[in-house]
Amino acid sequence: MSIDLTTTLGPLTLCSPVIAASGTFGYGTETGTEVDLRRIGAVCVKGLTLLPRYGNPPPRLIETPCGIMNSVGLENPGIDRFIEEVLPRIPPSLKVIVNIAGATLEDYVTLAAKASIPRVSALEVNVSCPNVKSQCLAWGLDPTATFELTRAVKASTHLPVIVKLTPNAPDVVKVALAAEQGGADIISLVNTFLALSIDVERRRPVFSNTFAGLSGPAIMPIALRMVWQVAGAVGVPVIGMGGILTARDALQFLMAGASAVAVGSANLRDPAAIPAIVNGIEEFMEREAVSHVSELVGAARPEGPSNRGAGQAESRRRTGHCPENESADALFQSRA
Amino acid sequence: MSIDLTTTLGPLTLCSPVIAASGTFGYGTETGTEVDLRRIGAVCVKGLTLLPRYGNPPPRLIETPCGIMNSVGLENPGIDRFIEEVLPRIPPSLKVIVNIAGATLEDYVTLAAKASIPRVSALEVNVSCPNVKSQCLAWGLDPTATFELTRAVKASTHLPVIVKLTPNAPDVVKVALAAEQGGADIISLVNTFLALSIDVERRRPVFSNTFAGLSGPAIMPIALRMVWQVAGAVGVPVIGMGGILTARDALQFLMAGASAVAVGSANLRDPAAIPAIVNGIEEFMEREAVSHVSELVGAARPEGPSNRGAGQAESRRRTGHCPENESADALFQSRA
Amino acid sequence: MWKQENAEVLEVERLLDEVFRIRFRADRIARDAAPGQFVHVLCSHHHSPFLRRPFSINRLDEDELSVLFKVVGEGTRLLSRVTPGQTLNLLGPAGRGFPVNVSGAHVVLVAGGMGVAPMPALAHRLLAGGNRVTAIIGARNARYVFEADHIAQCGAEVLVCTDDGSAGARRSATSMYRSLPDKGDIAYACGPLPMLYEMKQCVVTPLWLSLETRIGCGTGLCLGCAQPSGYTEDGQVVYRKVCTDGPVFHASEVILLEH
Amino acid sequence: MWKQENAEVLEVERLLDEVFRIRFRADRIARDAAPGQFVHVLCSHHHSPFLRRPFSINRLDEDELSVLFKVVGEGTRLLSRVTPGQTLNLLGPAGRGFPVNVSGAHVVLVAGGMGVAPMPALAHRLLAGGNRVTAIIGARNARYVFEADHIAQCGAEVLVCTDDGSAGARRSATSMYRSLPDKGDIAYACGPLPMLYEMKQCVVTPLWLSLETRIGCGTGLCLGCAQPSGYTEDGQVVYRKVCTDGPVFHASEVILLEH
Ligand SMILES: Cc1cc2nc3c(=O)[nH]c(=O)nc-3n(C[C@H](O)[C@H](O)[C@H](O)COP(=O)(O)OP(=O)(O)OC[C@H]3O[C@@H](n4cnc5c(N)ncnc54)[C@H](O)[C@@H]3O)c2cc1C
Ligand SMILES: Cc1cc2nc3c(=O)[nH]c(=O)nc-3n(C[C@H](O)[C@H](O)[C@H](O)COP(=O)(O)OP(=O)(O)OC[C@H]3O[C@@H](n4cnc5c(N)ncnc54)[C@H](O)[C@@H]3O)c2cc1C
Ligand SMILES: Cc1cc2nc3c(=O)[nH]c(=O)nc-3n(C[C@H](O)[C@H](O)[C@H](O)COP(=O)(O)O)c2cc1C
Ligand SMILES: Cc1cc2nc3c(=O)[nH]c(=O)nc-3n(C[C@H](O)[C@H](O)[C@H](O)COP(=O)(O)O)c2cc1C
Ligand code: FES
Ligand code: FES
Repeated sequence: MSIDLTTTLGPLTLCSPVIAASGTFGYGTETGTEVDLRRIGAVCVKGLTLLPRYGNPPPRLIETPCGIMNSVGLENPGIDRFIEEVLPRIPPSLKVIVNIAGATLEDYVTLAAKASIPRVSALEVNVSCPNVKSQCLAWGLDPTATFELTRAVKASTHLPVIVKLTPNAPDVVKVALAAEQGGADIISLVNTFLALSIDVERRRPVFSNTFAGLSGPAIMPIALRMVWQVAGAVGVPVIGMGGILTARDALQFLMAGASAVAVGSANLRDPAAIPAIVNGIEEFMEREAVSHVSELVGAARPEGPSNRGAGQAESRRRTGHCPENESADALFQSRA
Repeated sequence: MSIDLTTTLGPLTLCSPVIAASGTFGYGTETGTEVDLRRIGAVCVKGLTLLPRYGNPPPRLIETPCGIMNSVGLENPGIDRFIEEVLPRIPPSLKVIVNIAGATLEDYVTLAAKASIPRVSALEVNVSCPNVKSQCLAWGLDPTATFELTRAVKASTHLPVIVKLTPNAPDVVKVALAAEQGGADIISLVNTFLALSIDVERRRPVFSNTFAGLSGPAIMPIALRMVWQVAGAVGVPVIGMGGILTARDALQFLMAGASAVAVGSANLRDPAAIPAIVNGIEEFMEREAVSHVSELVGAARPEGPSNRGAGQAESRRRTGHCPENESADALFQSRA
Repeated sequence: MWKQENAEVLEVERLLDEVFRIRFRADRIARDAAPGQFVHVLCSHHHSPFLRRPFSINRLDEDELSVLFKVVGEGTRLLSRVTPGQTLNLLGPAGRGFPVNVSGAHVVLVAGGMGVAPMPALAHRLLAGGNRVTAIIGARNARYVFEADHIAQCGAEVLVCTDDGSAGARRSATSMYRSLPDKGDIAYACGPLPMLYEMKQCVVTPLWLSLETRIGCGTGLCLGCAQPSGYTEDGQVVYRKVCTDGPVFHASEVILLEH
Repeated sequence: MWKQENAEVLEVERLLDEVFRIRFRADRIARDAAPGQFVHVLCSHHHSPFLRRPFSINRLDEDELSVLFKVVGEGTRLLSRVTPGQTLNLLGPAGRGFPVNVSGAHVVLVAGGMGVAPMPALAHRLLAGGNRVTAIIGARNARYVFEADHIAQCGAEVLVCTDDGSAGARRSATSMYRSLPDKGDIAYACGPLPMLYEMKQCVVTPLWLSLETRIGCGTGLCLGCAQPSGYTEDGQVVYRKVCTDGPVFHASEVILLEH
């Protein structure tokens, strides 16, 4: 039986539904011939800023139970050097998504314009960055800020725009809807969870910035819940991520309503994690006689699968879940 | 050197800073003589409702990477049978905190009144329950609802009132401040994180209520961050919990500003977890020549330790952290 | 009352690629243990898997007990790699076992697959109690038939059946039971849910079933192991705890759904 | 370029309660490996510990390599329990090793504690390259002196020193270095940060240091292993990656802080 992994995310088409998440796969130039890049839908490069950034002092990364915390501080060569020196070295077979991070609206607009070149397939707007205008609150915490940011970026590029949500937002669904209204072609989530680790010997936080971002299998159940909620609310395709380590994990995100997934921390454990996950998805599809991956998208939702990638996702908006299920702690919920 | 573990939480005094978290230690009657109850500060009993509840259908509990998800559905005998049949069987040496859960304000008021008897040392108000009035949104998601609920409960009991926050709130700190204004004597956090697991073979959520609550070591870094934020904002003592498995974990919460901690999921792995944790704290204090546990409270905070239990916690309110550190993803934070 | 014990691993037998028997010295637990009860085993030194894993008590001695298990995931994989001399933290005896205070009766044991695990200790105890025991052991094929000889040596009449006829009769354990001329005075069953369901349908004598659900604490603390057991007047489902009310229930105590 | 390989465990030696050497068959990695590079070892079958663990290449053969390590946490604990015949997923050779294309030089190796791990492969390669090698091995006490005989047998001059004088001189590796009449042409050091810091202060010849930081991916993907290496005009700290730019750096490439 022929398995089709081609994944359509609105204007963006990928050869596989599994993307390398920003900041966890470098620039796609580090793995040489050891990793089969043809299995990777796209590489989302490490977040880029206008000027080069040297990043945070060590420690930048620690291990937590089934997860990792990082505070890299967006070390990157800056958009210009990236385009001149790095981009040409990325294997041609690999689709490139440019992840941009700014402190002001103008930063993002300039970044978007500069990155809008043929070799780049899409932009991912990292809204988890502090917005200087609003006393450094992250853009992605506030629907209005996200709406304006998305609209501005969208206006300054012809490329598909992915808005990447932070799970630390008071209301992720509201922010997702704001991004959609702002013109986002695709929504991706989740970024890392704001977390803390304390060095009890030194009696102080482990990270110089006090907090750091938590990712990895530990947080997958929460990320999956958020993806389910967002996919149920927006009409545009969703890229789900957060803790994916195995094909089974990826399938959960697809069945929750994500049209594609991204894998981050798992690349640190195994640089060949993504090809392995893609193979596992293929095996599952063969076993379950699923010919096209889009048939799995939303398969676990009450309203059943729907090929959101191809944009017939209206059904999703009409989805009405019992607010009890969605908003209250599961503790109090007894089955009707 | 003499180690003093006595813990003062405003009006509530405990023999040890480690409490058994609600729903994870039954009613303190299940462990017989195998667990040294004298090391346990108090047992917070499984959430009680006005009428008996039979709970959710299986599965109610699954394992996740370094965590567990549960959807027990508040199975409990109801407050009356608890007081008549269960309470008398709880070993006298064990302090009892009654955790109450209601659907309406009146439920909570009645529950608080009924539970206000000598054998009970304090009430813990579980605000993670759906509030019927507001289309089943949990009380604890909304500061105003939490304020009113706290005030009403406080007015109907002479017992110390602990308000237990949900980490799913849009702004946990705002809810904590609302509870404090409502008269809460103590704030405890976190309850479980709303999460999802999907059965890929059956292509549907594992739990009958779709979502369930995530707890255990997996979420500790997020819980610790929230405790740090809340302890920095409120003046009343804080009980920190979420993923504590070892003495080291408990010490992190104390140093983050919690005056006491609660242990939940770890009891499922080891019913003797709490005595082991208390011993570990004692050993640490001996090694570090700390005579009173309160000296560790807030020790990792920039403003240093302060004995909030005894209520001199004004300093805490004045704490000004850089909003960048506190509200944005750690990703973008480069050291000044 | 259960106890917690750091039990020394005395012997690890590999019966098949994925089936093992581990013998422990666990005097505090073995002393009070009864057939059908389980031990809740801490399989991970670290925190993953986070929860313990429950295993029926397979064989029982004054100060020793063994578990017989199949590797199906990470917990059992870790367990299969322990070596003699190591100690593992066991919690037990946990739960309620089979009624063994019968005597002079003819008891029929019906085991399917790994459901045979508790049968040796059970047969031994019943025979010592002066009962007559017939043990039906059903398995996929000959390779998956465990404990048949051991139980026979204890003095029970053993009837083996397999799905492919590679050992004993080519039929299921329940159809084997149905074909018994003498169904005895009481029946004890342990095995996959569909088999227990069938048994509940066809058995005429008193019947006790050993159930499996996901177990959390194993000690009644978490209410995670709910088994539907009946209905209230107003039609709500009432649950029992597999870890303390069970794992062994009288057939009438539990609602089993056809699978 | 690093490779990923499921390497067979050939031998597990227990040198002390908590110190082990594991020899692997890993032809793809061994073929390209150089002294001072490391292998990034997947210690957990499941997902905890989540990350790999880096270990210097200790001894090196055409198709074999070994690691010498101390058990300090869960990853090394799991590693210490592997048995011959098992396979472990190794990633390597990772990072940049010591410069070994020198010849006719007198090279001084300075090792502190477990910092001796890379020295056997290094000494061997340097001697094969026609250099003269003096190896200073410092340890807590006699029990913690590893590889001295092996390195001597390779043809290096070995000087042992311990904190308590239970073996060799009673002094630190660095003071031993300072006391050398002939400091040679170049020095390579591996050990605890304070020792590397001291070496950087006192060494006159070219000096290369092998550093340790927490390693994430080990392949340059995550930027998690930052080592301060200099300043920009406007005084910002610039970092190098220990996993790919290092772990071996020229002393002038790194900023070490006094501890
Ligand atoms: C009271 C009791 C006694 C038992 N006695 C024995 C015994 O004597 N011998 C034996 O081999 N096994 C026995 N079991 C089953 C055994 O406990 C499980 O096989 C074991 O816990 C699996 O752990 P794992 O980490 O290897 O697999 P996991 O990774 O935990 O599970 C592997 C797969 O099986 C599924 N699974 C695991 N446990 C259950 C469950 N209880 N219900 C539904 N799905 C499940 C998981 O979802 C997963 O898909 C018993 C179970 C109970 C409740
Ligand atoms: C390039 C490189 C080569 C190495 N070569 C060797 C070797 O040849 N032999 C050897 O024994 N060890 C070596 N190490 C150190 C070894 O990698 C660690 O001891 C190991 O990863 C610890 O893993 P664990 O899970 O056992 O302990 P963990 O539980 O990960 O850590 C145990 C304790 O040590 C601390 N810790 C662990 N790693 C570091 C670190 N890098 N920096 C600061 N604190 C840390 C942890 O915070 C914890 O407190 C090397 C390290 C690097 C970076
Ligand atoms: C080391 C590291 C660096 C990261 N850098 C970025 C980044 O630069 N931009 C961004 O949008 N997300 C970044 N992320 C977040 C990941 O892209 C991903 O959203 C998150 O880690 C959750 O997925 P995971 O659990 O699979 O890792 C980073 C994550 C890690 C672990
Ligand atoms: C099985 C289970 C049942 C729980 N029941 C309750 C409850 O009835 N009321 C409540 O306020 N919290 C309940 N909780 C939440 C815990 O008290 C605790 O807040 C949470 O699990 C986080 O702590 P932990 O990670 O140490 O478990 C329950 C948790 C678990 C795992
Ligand atoms: S498993 Fe916890 S109550 Fe049964
Ligand atoms: S550890 Fe990932 S870049 Fe060095």
